[in-house]
Amino acid sequence: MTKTITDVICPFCGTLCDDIEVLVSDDGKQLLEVNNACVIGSEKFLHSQAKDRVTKPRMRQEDGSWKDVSYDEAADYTAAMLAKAKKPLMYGWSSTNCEAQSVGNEIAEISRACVDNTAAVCHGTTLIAVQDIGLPTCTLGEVKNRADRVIFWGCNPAHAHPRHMSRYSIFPRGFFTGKGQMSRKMVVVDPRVTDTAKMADAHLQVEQGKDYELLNALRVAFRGEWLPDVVAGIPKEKIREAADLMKSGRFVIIFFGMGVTQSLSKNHNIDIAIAVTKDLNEYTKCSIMPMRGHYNVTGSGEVFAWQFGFPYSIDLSRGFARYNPGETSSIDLLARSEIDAMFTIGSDPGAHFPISAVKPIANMPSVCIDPHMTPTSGVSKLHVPVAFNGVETGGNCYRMDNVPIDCRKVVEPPAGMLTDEQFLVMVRDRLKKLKGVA
Amino acid sequence: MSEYIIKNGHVFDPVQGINGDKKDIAIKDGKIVDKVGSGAKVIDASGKTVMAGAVEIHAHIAGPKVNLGRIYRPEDKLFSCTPTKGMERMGGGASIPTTFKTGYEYAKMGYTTAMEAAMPPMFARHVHEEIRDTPIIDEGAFPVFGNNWFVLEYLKNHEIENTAAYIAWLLRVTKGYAVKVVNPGGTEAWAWGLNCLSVNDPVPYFDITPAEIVKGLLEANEYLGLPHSMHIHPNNLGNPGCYQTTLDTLALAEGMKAKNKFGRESVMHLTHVQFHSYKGTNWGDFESGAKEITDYVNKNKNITIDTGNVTLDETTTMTADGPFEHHLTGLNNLKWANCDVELETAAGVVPYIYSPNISVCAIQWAIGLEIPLMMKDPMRCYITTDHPNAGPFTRYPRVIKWLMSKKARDTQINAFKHKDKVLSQTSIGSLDKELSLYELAQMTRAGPAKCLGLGGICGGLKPGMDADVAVYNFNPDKPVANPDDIETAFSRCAHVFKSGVEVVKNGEIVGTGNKRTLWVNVKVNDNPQVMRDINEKFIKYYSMTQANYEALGHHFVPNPYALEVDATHV
Amino acid sequence: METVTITMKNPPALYLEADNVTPDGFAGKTAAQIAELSVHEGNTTSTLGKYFEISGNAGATAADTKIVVKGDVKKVKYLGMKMSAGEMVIEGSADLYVGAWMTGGKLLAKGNVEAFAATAMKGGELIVEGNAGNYLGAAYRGDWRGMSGGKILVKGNAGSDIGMYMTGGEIVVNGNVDVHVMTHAEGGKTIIKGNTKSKLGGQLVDGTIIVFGTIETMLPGYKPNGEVELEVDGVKALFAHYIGDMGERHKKKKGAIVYGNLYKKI
Amino acid sequence: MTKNITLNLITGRTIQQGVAIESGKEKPSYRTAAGIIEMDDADFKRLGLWKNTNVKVTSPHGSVIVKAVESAQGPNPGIAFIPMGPWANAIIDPNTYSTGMPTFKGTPVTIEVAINEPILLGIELVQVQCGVKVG
Repeated sequence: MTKTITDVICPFCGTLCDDIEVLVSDDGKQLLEVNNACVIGSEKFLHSQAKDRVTKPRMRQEDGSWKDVSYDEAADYTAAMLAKAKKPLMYGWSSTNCEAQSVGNEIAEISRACVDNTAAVCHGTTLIAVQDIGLPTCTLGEVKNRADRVIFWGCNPAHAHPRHMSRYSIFPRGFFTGKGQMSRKMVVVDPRVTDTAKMADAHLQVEQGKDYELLNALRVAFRGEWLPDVVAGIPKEKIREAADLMKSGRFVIIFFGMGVTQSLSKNHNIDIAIAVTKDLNEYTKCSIMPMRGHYNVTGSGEVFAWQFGFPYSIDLSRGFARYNPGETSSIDLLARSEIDAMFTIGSDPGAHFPISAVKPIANMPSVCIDPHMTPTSGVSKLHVPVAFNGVETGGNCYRMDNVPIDCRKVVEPPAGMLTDEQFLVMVRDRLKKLKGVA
Repeated sequence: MSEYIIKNGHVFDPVQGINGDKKDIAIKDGKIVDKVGSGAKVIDASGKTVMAGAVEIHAHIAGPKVNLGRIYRPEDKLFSCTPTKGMERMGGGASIPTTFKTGYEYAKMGYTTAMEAAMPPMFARHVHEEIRDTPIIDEGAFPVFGNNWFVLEYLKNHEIENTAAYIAWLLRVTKGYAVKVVNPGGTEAWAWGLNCLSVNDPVPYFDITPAEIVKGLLEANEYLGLPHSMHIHPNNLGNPGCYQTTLDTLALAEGMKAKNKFGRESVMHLTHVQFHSYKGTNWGDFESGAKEITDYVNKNKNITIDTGNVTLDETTTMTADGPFEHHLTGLNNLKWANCDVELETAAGVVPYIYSPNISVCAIQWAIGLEIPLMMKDPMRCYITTDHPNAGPFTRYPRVIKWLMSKKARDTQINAFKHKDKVLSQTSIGSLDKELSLYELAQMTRAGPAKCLGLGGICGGLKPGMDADVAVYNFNPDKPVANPDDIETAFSRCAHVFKSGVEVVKNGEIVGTGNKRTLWVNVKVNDNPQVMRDINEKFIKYYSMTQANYEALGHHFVPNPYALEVDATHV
Repeated sequence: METVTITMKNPPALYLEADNVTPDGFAGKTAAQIAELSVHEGNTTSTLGKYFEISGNAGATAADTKIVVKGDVKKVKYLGMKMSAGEMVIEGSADLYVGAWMTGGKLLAKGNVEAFAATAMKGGELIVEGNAGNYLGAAYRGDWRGMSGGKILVKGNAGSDIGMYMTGGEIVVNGNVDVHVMTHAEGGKTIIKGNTKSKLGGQLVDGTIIVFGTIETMLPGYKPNGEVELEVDGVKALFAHYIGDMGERHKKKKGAIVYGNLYKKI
Repeated sequence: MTKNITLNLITGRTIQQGVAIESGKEKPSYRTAAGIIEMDDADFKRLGLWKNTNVKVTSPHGSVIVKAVESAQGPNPGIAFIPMGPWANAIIDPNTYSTGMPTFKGTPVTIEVAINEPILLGIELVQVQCGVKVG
């Protein structure tokens, strides 16, 4: 006998699809089939079943080999490392639930660490922009029900958020968008002819690194002012056409991604895109939304914010919270040699930081908490494998539009494996003893 | 559980009609009792003021827009974050404090219960996570209904029973406390960039007016017999001339009577009245409409209000009145955040500086004080700052100072750059009334508790009630030498007990109490049509599944306290 | 004026936060008292005297106090933070936040300074003889109140995002600057004697940018507005005049719209 | 002199990279998905390079061996694409401009043929660069 679990939440990307169906064995120990998920999401669920999974914490030995240790020993090492460090960095948090993030914050507070999430290499610059200019946004259902102009700027949902267009943005028939795709005009701004760009009604092939100029030109076009003949590789006529197309919409939505957050101008690209959004609200209705990457990077920002007041890149070393990306952000902390211990959870800086920011990790006390073997675990002193969040344990997560959705546990983790939260509680309790905190 | 006896304090408890008498307050097993054993711990309150724990009826302290405010205002925390200290976690934020700081600050001022004034239902999990992480104080949250598609569709045909069944369902799945209405119809219009500025402006597409929404929700609220009345932020907030819309809204409650088992007598609570009491036609001839509004409220006993006092600070405005925030960013050009929520509501956030050098701000300050000073029944008018909209809640002691001391008000008036304008456009200069401690207890304890349907539980010191007690370093027998002493006394309590646990001593946090989440569990008759409608909306229009929308596990509300309502009899 | 000299003798393993090293922090103190001022390295707190050798007593007030910082302070942050008066000389290069939030006095860095120097500066004078980092004279994150007064002179080059949210005061860079100059500014003036890259004056409401060298890419929001002769820093020359950012909101003064001005030497 | 061309390097997600990271970064499938450089047909011709050959990609910040493949998405002459991951991160511009964000997109790189050079596995590549014993 098998059983089907419905309304399962996919713990891969910020789309946080919650309509997945999973077939499990009667004893709840085996996950047999995944339906409705995209190919990445399916793989995420199915990989939990891999027979070659690391199930025990491991310490790196001098010769490069690994030695299995118990969770107790792993927690001892982690607590001792954090207790001793003058300025530890606790990075990641985006692939775990809010409950674990909360325990992590307690640990960070006691050890006066720097804490950061993967926004550091993802939408951190979006957050900076939002702090400078605000953010008129909406939930994804608003897009589904109302949007007749959909702009993808520097993002490629066909690859990065595979079900985004079918669930929310392009194809669904909503309350005021009964004709689905036919109700909408799709515009893509990308220096490459991406798979998403190929679907668009209009593709503005912006010169890479000149999004700021193009967005500036759109604002000028809205106001009917003078424009140079070509901006960022796009003729002014085409820019004015695009401006008119946006203004003529009844509900415009701009989605944006790494193409703008990681290109030259970074936060300014987002800042001026938000200015464009604000401008459009003088003519019609317009919202803008970051295409958040990790399935719970948004949640990490939320928990940081209500507990410490800032959404990422927080420095608690002085005993109170401070924030200034450029100083307190992970890449800068690592590259500037500001920290002396590295704690990673729910992310893989080894694979996703520039190598110059990875090298320091290999030269300091380091712990990597991750179900997978990763480049980060590969250069850390201790690797603590844990249960897959959203598959083997539940917990709250926040979708890219900040909507909270409680993830479900669908299958048991391998015998003896702990969840992030359980391991963090062990570390916290040990740390409290070491620091003499009640 | 420890027993306590608070001895020889000057007790102010409108619930029992105690007006400053020297009385002992006994605490046992979390409740106020008649007497305790000789082993009870003695708290010497001689020369001090003793009141029930205060009740916050309207503040934005938990949830998505509050956190958006925190996220997008790092400058609100610059140089002001506080370290871990004893039992206290780190804190930060002047106008939008972190959850920990929120709990500590309320408790230190003697508040033990607070209501989050606007919960977008779809974000209930977020609101509850923050409530869970706000220590000490009991909290409830009001889901917003005034722009909800179900409500608009049912009330278009005046389907009260269906509206009520939907309200019951939503309160249950969101663990909500009351029916909140914000800019009825206007926020749905905002989804298209529009607004409803009067009670008769039609809502685009839905073919209903704000008046019909308000009337229908008033009826549904009494049909169910909920603990709290319908709680409304009416249309046309903050505009010169808006007092007329406010009067039109209040008139919708005419002739209605409260029906409930919780001792509530009002049917409509109109919130942050200060923002809705403006006369004039533009910012130039802007003037106070406090008299017109309070005249009406004084006459109509089924109305309660709270003030929304401007505190003259740099703060962060945030409201489910999306179009208002868009309007505001156009006025001050500061950063604008907005979030429209599918089928339900919206929210906007804009920083704002209430400068004493700007005449409009000074007039707003005066209107906020005129209202409670003009109210004849302090049991129907409650002190708020609509935190953080008119100012942070941490300024309550200052507002209390202004209300209790004409001298303090005059000092402030004289400090305004446009003093003459304040005096000509308001009547603040001619109001001599100074609030008594008894009236203060009515406006901050007994009144709001009764209005929330919590009158039997908190807001008073009657035996049997929760032992929420605040002891202030304020001697009512002594004349106030300096009005600032009032502010100092009400800023940091000598003692605070929350459900019988000492949580504050000498202004410091000494306990975290047994923080509860208050919600209202309504039983209604089975209503298959409403269940079908809900099911259909999720399949067609929501972006999440009904099962996931309804999921709100124990980890979100670890210590719930449900007020049970049986509406099956109707 | 009394002079206090502090000389680095035990450089920190990580970075040192020395926000007390200002004329205001030293005023009225003896060398021994100054040595007891707190400094922070990571999560540890210790005293200034553990890292620096201190000689000389401070004056009675900040205005009467001059501080000379010697030795390797490349890993010292917050030197001169919030200073309101007096003088400070950093003989070498310093790290982040030099002169941040300063309101008065004179601060001279003979080497380079890293990012966030003169954040939200209100008054006084900052002179950097070497190069300045990013966000020179910019606002703190989220704040719309950037540099509002005072004067900054950088003799070398400056980084990106200088003068962000500037509302007043003046920045002069003798060398080149990186991308983004005076973004979101609502006043103030920046003079760049060297070359610039791109994104000058983006979303600028009001203010003046003067460039002597080249502009790699001009923002489309800047509209050509003829040529003018200007005298800048004693140099008289012909400049191409642009107004902008035409895409941004603008204030009105006496019925006329006020634009930002960008001048490029011809 | 070895022939080389200069392209503007962009990194980012591909669906294949997404699947590969979930199936295991220690596996060759990760290398197949992300240890590649996608180039336009025209650029292959300019370099005189056969598709599916190993190349050395060099920037001011480092160099890495990856397999040159024809862009799955395009045409985009002048632009090279390495899926996000350790191969791209060996060479991208780490300058954050004091925002915390490296410049992952828009790094000028030169590409030269390196048929005989091996492409390392993901974890191995990072370990080698960090001077950690491979294991």
